[in-house]
Amino acid sequence: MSGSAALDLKDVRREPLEAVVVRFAGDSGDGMQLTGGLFTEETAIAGNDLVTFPDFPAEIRAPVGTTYGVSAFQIHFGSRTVMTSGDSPDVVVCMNPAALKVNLDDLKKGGVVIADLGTFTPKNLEKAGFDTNPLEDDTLEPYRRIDIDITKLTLEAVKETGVSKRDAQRCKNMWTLGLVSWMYDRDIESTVRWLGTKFKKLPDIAAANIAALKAGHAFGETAEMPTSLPVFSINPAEFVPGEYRTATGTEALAWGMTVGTNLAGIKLVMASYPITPASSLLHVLAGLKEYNVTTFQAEDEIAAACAAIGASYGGALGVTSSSGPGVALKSEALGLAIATELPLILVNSQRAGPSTGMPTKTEQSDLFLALYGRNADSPIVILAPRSSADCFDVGVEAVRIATQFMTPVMILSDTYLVNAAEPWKLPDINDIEPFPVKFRDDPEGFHPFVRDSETGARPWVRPGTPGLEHRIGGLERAADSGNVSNDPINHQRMTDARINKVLGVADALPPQQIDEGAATGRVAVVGWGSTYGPINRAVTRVRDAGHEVSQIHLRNIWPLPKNLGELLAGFDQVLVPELNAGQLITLLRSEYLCDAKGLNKVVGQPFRIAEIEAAIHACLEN
Amino acid sequence: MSGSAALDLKDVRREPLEAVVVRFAGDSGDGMQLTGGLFTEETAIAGNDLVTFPDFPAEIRAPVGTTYGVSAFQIHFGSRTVMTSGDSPDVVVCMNPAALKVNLDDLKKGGVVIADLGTFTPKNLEKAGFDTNPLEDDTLEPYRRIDIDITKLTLEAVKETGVSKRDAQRCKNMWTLGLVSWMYDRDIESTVRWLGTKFKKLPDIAAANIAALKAGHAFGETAEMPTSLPVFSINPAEFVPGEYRTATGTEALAWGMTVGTNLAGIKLVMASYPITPASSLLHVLAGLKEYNVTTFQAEDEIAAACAAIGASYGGALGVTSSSGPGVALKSEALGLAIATELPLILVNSQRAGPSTGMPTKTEQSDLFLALYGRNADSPIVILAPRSSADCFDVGVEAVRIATQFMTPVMILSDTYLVNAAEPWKLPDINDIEPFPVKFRDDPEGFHPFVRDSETGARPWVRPGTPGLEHRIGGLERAADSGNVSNDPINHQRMTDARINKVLGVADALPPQQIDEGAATGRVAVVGWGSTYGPINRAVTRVRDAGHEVSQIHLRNIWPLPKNLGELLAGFDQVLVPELNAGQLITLLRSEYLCDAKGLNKVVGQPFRIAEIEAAIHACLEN
Amino acid sequence: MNDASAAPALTAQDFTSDQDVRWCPGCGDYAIVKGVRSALAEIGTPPENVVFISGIGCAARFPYYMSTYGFHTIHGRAPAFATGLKLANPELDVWVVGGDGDMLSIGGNHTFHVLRRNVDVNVLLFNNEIYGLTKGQYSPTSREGTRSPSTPLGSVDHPVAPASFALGVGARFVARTFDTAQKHLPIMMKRAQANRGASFVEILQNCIVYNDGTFDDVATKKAVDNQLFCEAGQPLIFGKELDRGIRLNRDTLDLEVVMLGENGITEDDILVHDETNRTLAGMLARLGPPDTPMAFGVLFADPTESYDSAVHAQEAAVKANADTPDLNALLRRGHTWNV
Amino acid sequence: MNDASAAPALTAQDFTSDQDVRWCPGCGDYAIVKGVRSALAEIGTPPENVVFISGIGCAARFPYYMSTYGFHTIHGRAPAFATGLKLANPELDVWVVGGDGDMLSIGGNHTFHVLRRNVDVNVLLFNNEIYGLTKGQYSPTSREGTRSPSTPLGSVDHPVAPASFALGVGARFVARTFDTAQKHLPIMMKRAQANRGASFVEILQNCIVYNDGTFDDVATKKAVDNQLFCEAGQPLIFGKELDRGIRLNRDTLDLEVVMLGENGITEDDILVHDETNRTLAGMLARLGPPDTPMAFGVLFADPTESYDSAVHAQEAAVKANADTPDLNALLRRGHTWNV
Ligand SMILES: Cc1ncc(C[n+]2csc(CCOP(=O)(O)OP(=O)(O)O)c2C)c(N)n1
Ligand SMILES: Cc1ncc(C[n+]2csc(CCOP(=O)(O)OP(=O)(O)O)c2C)c(N)n1
Ligand code: SF4
Ligand code: SF4
Ligand SMILES: [Mg+2]
Ligand SMILES: [Mg+2]
Repeated sequence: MSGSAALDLKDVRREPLEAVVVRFAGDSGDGMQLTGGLFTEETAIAGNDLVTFPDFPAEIRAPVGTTYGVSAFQIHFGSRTVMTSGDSPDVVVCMNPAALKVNLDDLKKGGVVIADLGTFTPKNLEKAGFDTNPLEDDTLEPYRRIDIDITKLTLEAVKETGVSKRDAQRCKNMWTLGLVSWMYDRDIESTVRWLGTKFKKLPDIAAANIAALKAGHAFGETAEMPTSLPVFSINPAEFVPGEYRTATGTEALAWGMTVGTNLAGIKLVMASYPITPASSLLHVLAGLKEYNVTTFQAEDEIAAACAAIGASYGGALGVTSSSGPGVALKSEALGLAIATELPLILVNSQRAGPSTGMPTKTEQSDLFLALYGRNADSPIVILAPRSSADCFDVGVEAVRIATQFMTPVMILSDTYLVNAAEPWKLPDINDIEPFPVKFRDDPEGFHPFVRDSETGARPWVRPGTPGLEHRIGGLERAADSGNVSNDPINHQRMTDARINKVLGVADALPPQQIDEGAATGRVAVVGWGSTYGPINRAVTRVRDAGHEVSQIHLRNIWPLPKNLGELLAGFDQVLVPELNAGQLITLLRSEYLCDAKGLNKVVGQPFRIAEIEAAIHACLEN
Repeated sequence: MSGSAALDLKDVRREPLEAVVVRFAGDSGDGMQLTGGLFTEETAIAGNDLVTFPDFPAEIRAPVGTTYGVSAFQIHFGSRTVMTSGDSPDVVVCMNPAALKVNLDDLKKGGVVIADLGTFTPKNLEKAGFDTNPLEDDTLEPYRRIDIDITKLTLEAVKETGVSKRDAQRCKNMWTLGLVSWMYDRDIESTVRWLGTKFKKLPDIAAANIAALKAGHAFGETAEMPTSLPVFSINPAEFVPGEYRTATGTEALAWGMTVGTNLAGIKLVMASYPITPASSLLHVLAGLKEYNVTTFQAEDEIAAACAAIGASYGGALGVTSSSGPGVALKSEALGLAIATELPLILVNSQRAGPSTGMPTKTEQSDLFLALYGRNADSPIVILAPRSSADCFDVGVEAVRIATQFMTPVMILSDTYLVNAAEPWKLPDINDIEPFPVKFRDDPEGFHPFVRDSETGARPWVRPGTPGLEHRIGGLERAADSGNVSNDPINHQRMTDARINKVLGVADALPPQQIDEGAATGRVAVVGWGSTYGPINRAVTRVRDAGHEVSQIHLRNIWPLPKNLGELLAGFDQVLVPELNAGQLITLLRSEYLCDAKGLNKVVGQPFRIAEIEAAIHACLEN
Repeated sequence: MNDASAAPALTAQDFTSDQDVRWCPGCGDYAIVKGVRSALAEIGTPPENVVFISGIGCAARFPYYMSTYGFHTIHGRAPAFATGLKLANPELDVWVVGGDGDMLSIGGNHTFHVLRRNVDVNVLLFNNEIYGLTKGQYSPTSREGTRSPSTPLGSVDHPVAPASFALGVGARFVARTFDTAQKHLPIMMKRAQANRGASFVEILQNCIVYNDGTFDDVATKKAVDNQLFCEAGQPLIFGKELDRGIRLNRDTLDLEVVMLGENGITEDDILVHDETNRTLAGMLARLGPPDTPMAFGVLFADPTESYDSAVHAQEAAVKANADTPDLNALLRRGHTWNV
Repeated sequence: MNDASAAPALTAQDFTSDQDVRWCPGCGDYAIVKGVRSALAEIGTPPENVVFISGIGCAARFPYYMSTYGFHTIHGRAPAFATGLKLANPELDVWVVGGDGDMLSIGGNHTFHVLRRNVDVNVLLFNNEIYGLTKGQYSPTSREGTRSPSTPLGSVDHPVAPASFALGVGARFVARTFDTAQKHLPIMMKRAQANRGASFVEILQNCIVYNDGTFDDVATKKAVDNQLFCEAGQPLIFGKELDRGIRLNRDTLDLEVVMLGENGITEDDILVHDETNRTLAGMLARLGPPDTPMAFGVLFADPTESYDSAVHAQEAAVKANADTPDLNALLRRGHTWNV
């Protein structure tokens, strides 16, 4: 009954698939995130491409069995390139009635529902808001259903280990993982190992979990299997050879910025205040002390932004991070960083708003805030990563731009990127050109606001440097000495200099690429940030159907790439899908007077490929 | 030597003028603001139209004699309609060398400089940064100069009153006022009366000031007058008959909002935190307790915004006010008012930025902040008064919109409007239709987020109303009950409802008017806010020169008037002058895909008419 | 506003909303909401005249579970909203609820000023010494060395004591109780509500998920030997056997624990609680294990006119002296002229 | 960093920048800048290692007048900038300067937390009980009844005492002095600078334009009978003739003024100042006219490790135990696989 025993049977009657979407759903206490994570690991080892997306409940630990306490983890994996976490699941695992209630609508018609019979008690059904038992009426008619009393089978499987009933029940998720692993022909060895390490100090718990896992796996393998249990095989995807890992956007971004500051030869000081979904960046960086990373949990977002600026003033790179309301609070401080021309990175993990909104849901609605959310003319650089792996590159790039141009940089991430994970081909850091910071230390001819002729950056001076003592501040500064100046002409000159310095960053950028398709055509689909995956799939599909459609995906929101206007002019129509009411489109229309059309969705969830496909077809019919 | 004696001589050799610009400039301690204010009063009584503009130093009371301690007051008055405080002064009164240093460049070539000889001591010259005495070299060659030892003459004039030398010297400004009043044939009686009342308790001080005033006046009248002293007569302007007063934008706005809340039948609760130039609104409202106005100086801008929202939640109209950095700080709270759909007025007295910038200087650079400065899609109504008198109407209108649509309204004022004063024909409040608030009090079928079918507004309920107890908050609310909802479709529906409610305000607005000129033509000059005056004068001048130019001046920044796109399409070119780097223009370009050109100036000062004229001519030459 | 005698008696049920309670099973907040509801029923203000205003956090979900008016605002700012509400309508019975992060981290300044100004609101701080809603980061009240996602090696900053903070900023009513003190907590609520002016109540609350058991030594049944319940005019005696007392050490100016009957110590040696003594309150606020018990009860109460009542009095005086307000006259204040 | 012995002696001039001072003639800030410069010269830290960080206000213009590094930031947030700076570079000698509005109104929360955390900075609060720069509105330290542009009929809120605030939030070093105290002020500066951790110094400052003379009863030469200069280990004696003292009233737990030699009172009855006693500090902080003198000096000093030093120690320990950081290894933490 070992993992390899399962392998022997694998060729028998497995239905080959190109890609599949599986969602694990259960109560917050059911360990669905862990289950999903371990399945992801097995899937990565099996060589499939994948994207995962956890969907946490808004509540910390809502009362057991309620719909709002349901926690889900979705994984999309396949033998081809996988770009999204999947439009709608092919398989939903429901650990209780509430999970079924919440997730059934999303399931594809004809998809598979695996439900734990043992939890469909009258009490649980009532909590989930079912009047009648959906397993006993026609609710599940349109689907392939697999009712198994997972609770009972788990208790039986772990009996021998002698753990308490409560601990035994906690192994249900491993039983389920075993079953699903069997269905998709995953090797459970990595999970067995993980459980052994995790519960090293609690050997009976380890044994119970492993027993449950293997029992679930064996359930499929053996005759106990219901005849309707579908089993599949999915070939490994083609990957560029190399070393891979999975990473969430937050992890990749944290590492990217850390690599960036190390390549710049300076310390990273991250000051933040917890907020969903931004907090995890603070958590990841808090564990990187040996890489010259200091973290500071401030009393609020304002203090966090100010402390980060104070750190930059001191010669480190200040990084601050928040979401929605917390980013709004940093506006005033950001203005000071702009005025004093200090480097700074502000990571904005966007979430659904306005105000507190839906803190655990994704949205792309802070582009306006990033561009315009400060008093007066206050330009900054804005970057938007497209995928969790891209977060790494954007992290490095943000450090480079901030330190070389002496400017704040805002990175627009979002709930999706924070949580989604995908395989990432690890770069070799030695391939990245270091960009060491040159602090000014020569008093000869020093003026704090005399600019570098190429970048427009003012010199960066570390307090403690003899002979360069000077004062800076938020009052308008004379163009050379930085002394307070109310001179009208100086104000115009400095306003222009700030604007032009940021615009000048575009000179140092590669031109905008066409991400998919030709450089001219009927429709350009222009997106930014985390919608890359679904847009790419949609464009590919429409192209495969023979239409002249291209994808242009922006990483540089401000300044925009210099060739963008020209590119857009090459298309009859421009379609701008965004998870907001129309923000990038406003910028493109005003910059290029291009009559772009928006595809806007504000429901707290990523785009489905099909929605974008439909919008492209609508354009083509014009 | 009375005021009437002066009148006898008046016809003799007065040069008739249509309009003139006079600037009083002196040390902060020289009382220039008072002098200007009293001269304004005399000028209003003489029946001229006028606009005034005080220019305060950034410092509270800088060391005597320094250039940054110079305080100035400019008045533009004439027998025709006066719309601006004047491009450049015809006359500059300089109470010391620093005043000359700072103001000379602005003076028209051939203009008059009146300088107090007595202050041009070596020490004062040095403080002002003069290497040589400008009265003794060719500095003043291009001007008509009148050097008078005002200090000495004042001391002589007040000798008899027996006041101390220090008090005697403080009368210099009255002596000067007397002289300038004579030059322009103003009756000094109103000033004499004012001084009597002001110093009722200090009769010798009153006597000294009056003596100085009369002496200055007599100086002109009598043979003591230097032959070069020019004297003028300016006929009364044509005014629509009625009762008039002068008012600054802040006063008019405070009164407008107070009239508004009284017409709405509710209390006004104003919560603010001091900041230049916004503070005066708090000060004015603090004196209106008998009009059901409560003011609250909060611990910071955030608390001020929140307290105002709390007041609105309680059934009063919450008003909050700030400038630049302080407005940025209110972003998060504003988001909550948007989310909970409570009425609120936020008055933004814009000043030069970014960051602390130049706190006493004017700028129009918070339009982006007003439109976009919040996380997520967060629409509000934005109004911009065009003149100090218009501030009153906008104040009333803002109350009406906020309470009838249950929405925050931002009013974009600026340093210029805050301080500038002009004659205002007082309305009869009985002519304004009251718009009483109807609080919901019927529990029958009550749901806090069910909307009025016409306005889209949700009901306003005062806590304390039996049977309507409910909970609201910043988490997304179900479209009817207002209960917390994470439902995807509901979020889209509420997002759309918020956007459409604000857009719907445009249905209740009159269509945009052409302010000057025809409805079609070669150039439309589109402005907003305090630039109305200079744009109007420039357009009028170019029209007078025979060109097809029109002025379209926006009071409604968001939503935009429904007919605006159509209007703009009627012109070959659209020119958008703004005191920022290009903000309204961005909105117009994206909304109407109209290839507008910007005229942008960021120097902390209003437009000069000539600058706009030149830009219009440049367009016409295209 | 509050004529309880005429109205039918209220029950805790009358203060219970129809919303599902969404705290974690076993969270101390359940006990608090229960205690507050029953106190409100006893106080008898009709639900429509009661308003709960909260910031953001687990604690701040509180208003949803009350059938009164409620406003779940933004993080840390609830005291400011409450101040505005009291200026609009001084008749309402306003309660402000928040956690230690909400009220002492991001909201520290507003808590400070609502107490300093003495606005007539009741401030309930649910102190669980952790950020619950954002999943367990340490807070300004977390003990030194707290390991949390943002301090994986343990926190190094010194926690603030909420009651000391309140006293330092000038609060005129400071009390302390704990979640499961189902007799004591409602009494504190009633005292707080009865105080005209800002009332500050720290409620120790167990976060079973992220900080379980932090208060086990002071806020459980077993902890009675560490609980000093202070009552005005009563000697500061405590312990299961009521055999311990608090004495002032006149040399160190510190409070110390003594055993009654030992070394000749009698009740006369024991300090008597004086609610109006700020110095004593300061010393009581600082007591706590291991060497001393933790003080519960009204540590300080020295009432004076509230801010909102003074504001309204000032306005009433102006109105009493002014003519009927005439809007045309408002515009015509000062100099006008006719053309 | 601070090897004064090797460097040539510094003078106040070495700390004077070339900028024109733009305070009103007669403003108390002139005396303060003078006192601080001379203290710095004595302390001897080279100017390049000194940083002044300020918020916004008249007081906050301070950095411009010092020839050290300086950062004039935004209103109320200077302590947060200073904290970030200390995390970036713990070697610097960082001073935070602001007014009563800057540090106790908008900035109250940051002042609170920089003190609670015990970040090694010196916080100088120039208390003129008014908003100077914005032209005279009342502040959180203004006395009740203050008439100002925003309170034309007089303010109705209770002022906060900065020193009580600092003690309440957990400051470990609290001192008070006044602008014209040209001997005392530099001593306080030196004590503050020598303290490792957050040092809080309230400096009474006369705003000659908007609040002239508020401190005449305590902060002028003539006011000597109202000035209690506290020194560690010394009896709390004051008065021109040094004939008055402070005694603890053991019944009211309050400090009271007694006349030496009257009613048999001798120096033995007088309280001896103990800088490390928080209760005493609290009582001293509250003293003031008309009944008692105002206390000046170091009211409280009870040093402990500073936040920044603890943070850096934690990091140093991690680095000492870790391998040389390898960026490729960072990315490869956890599970990876090869294709
Ligand atoms: C402006 C802003 N910053 C941060 C957050 C995220 N946030 C929500 S609650 C909370 C702290 C919760 O801790 P506490 O106030 O102690 O309440 P508890 O959950 O422990 O009851 C934080 C940081 C937010 N919602 N808004
Ligand atoms: C965010 C913000 N709010 C308000 C202001 C306006 N402002 C500048 S200084 C100040 C208060 C000044 O008082 P205080 O801090 O006591 O300093 P003082 O001028 O008395 O020395 C205020 C309200 C500002 N600059 N920024
Ligand atoms: S996280 Fe803690 S405080 Fe929040 S509901 Fe759960 S147990 Fe209560
Ligand atoms: S306003 Fe007051 S505090 Fe400010 S510089 Fe003038 S005197 Fe000093
Ligand atoms: Mg908490
Ligand atoms: Mg002050």
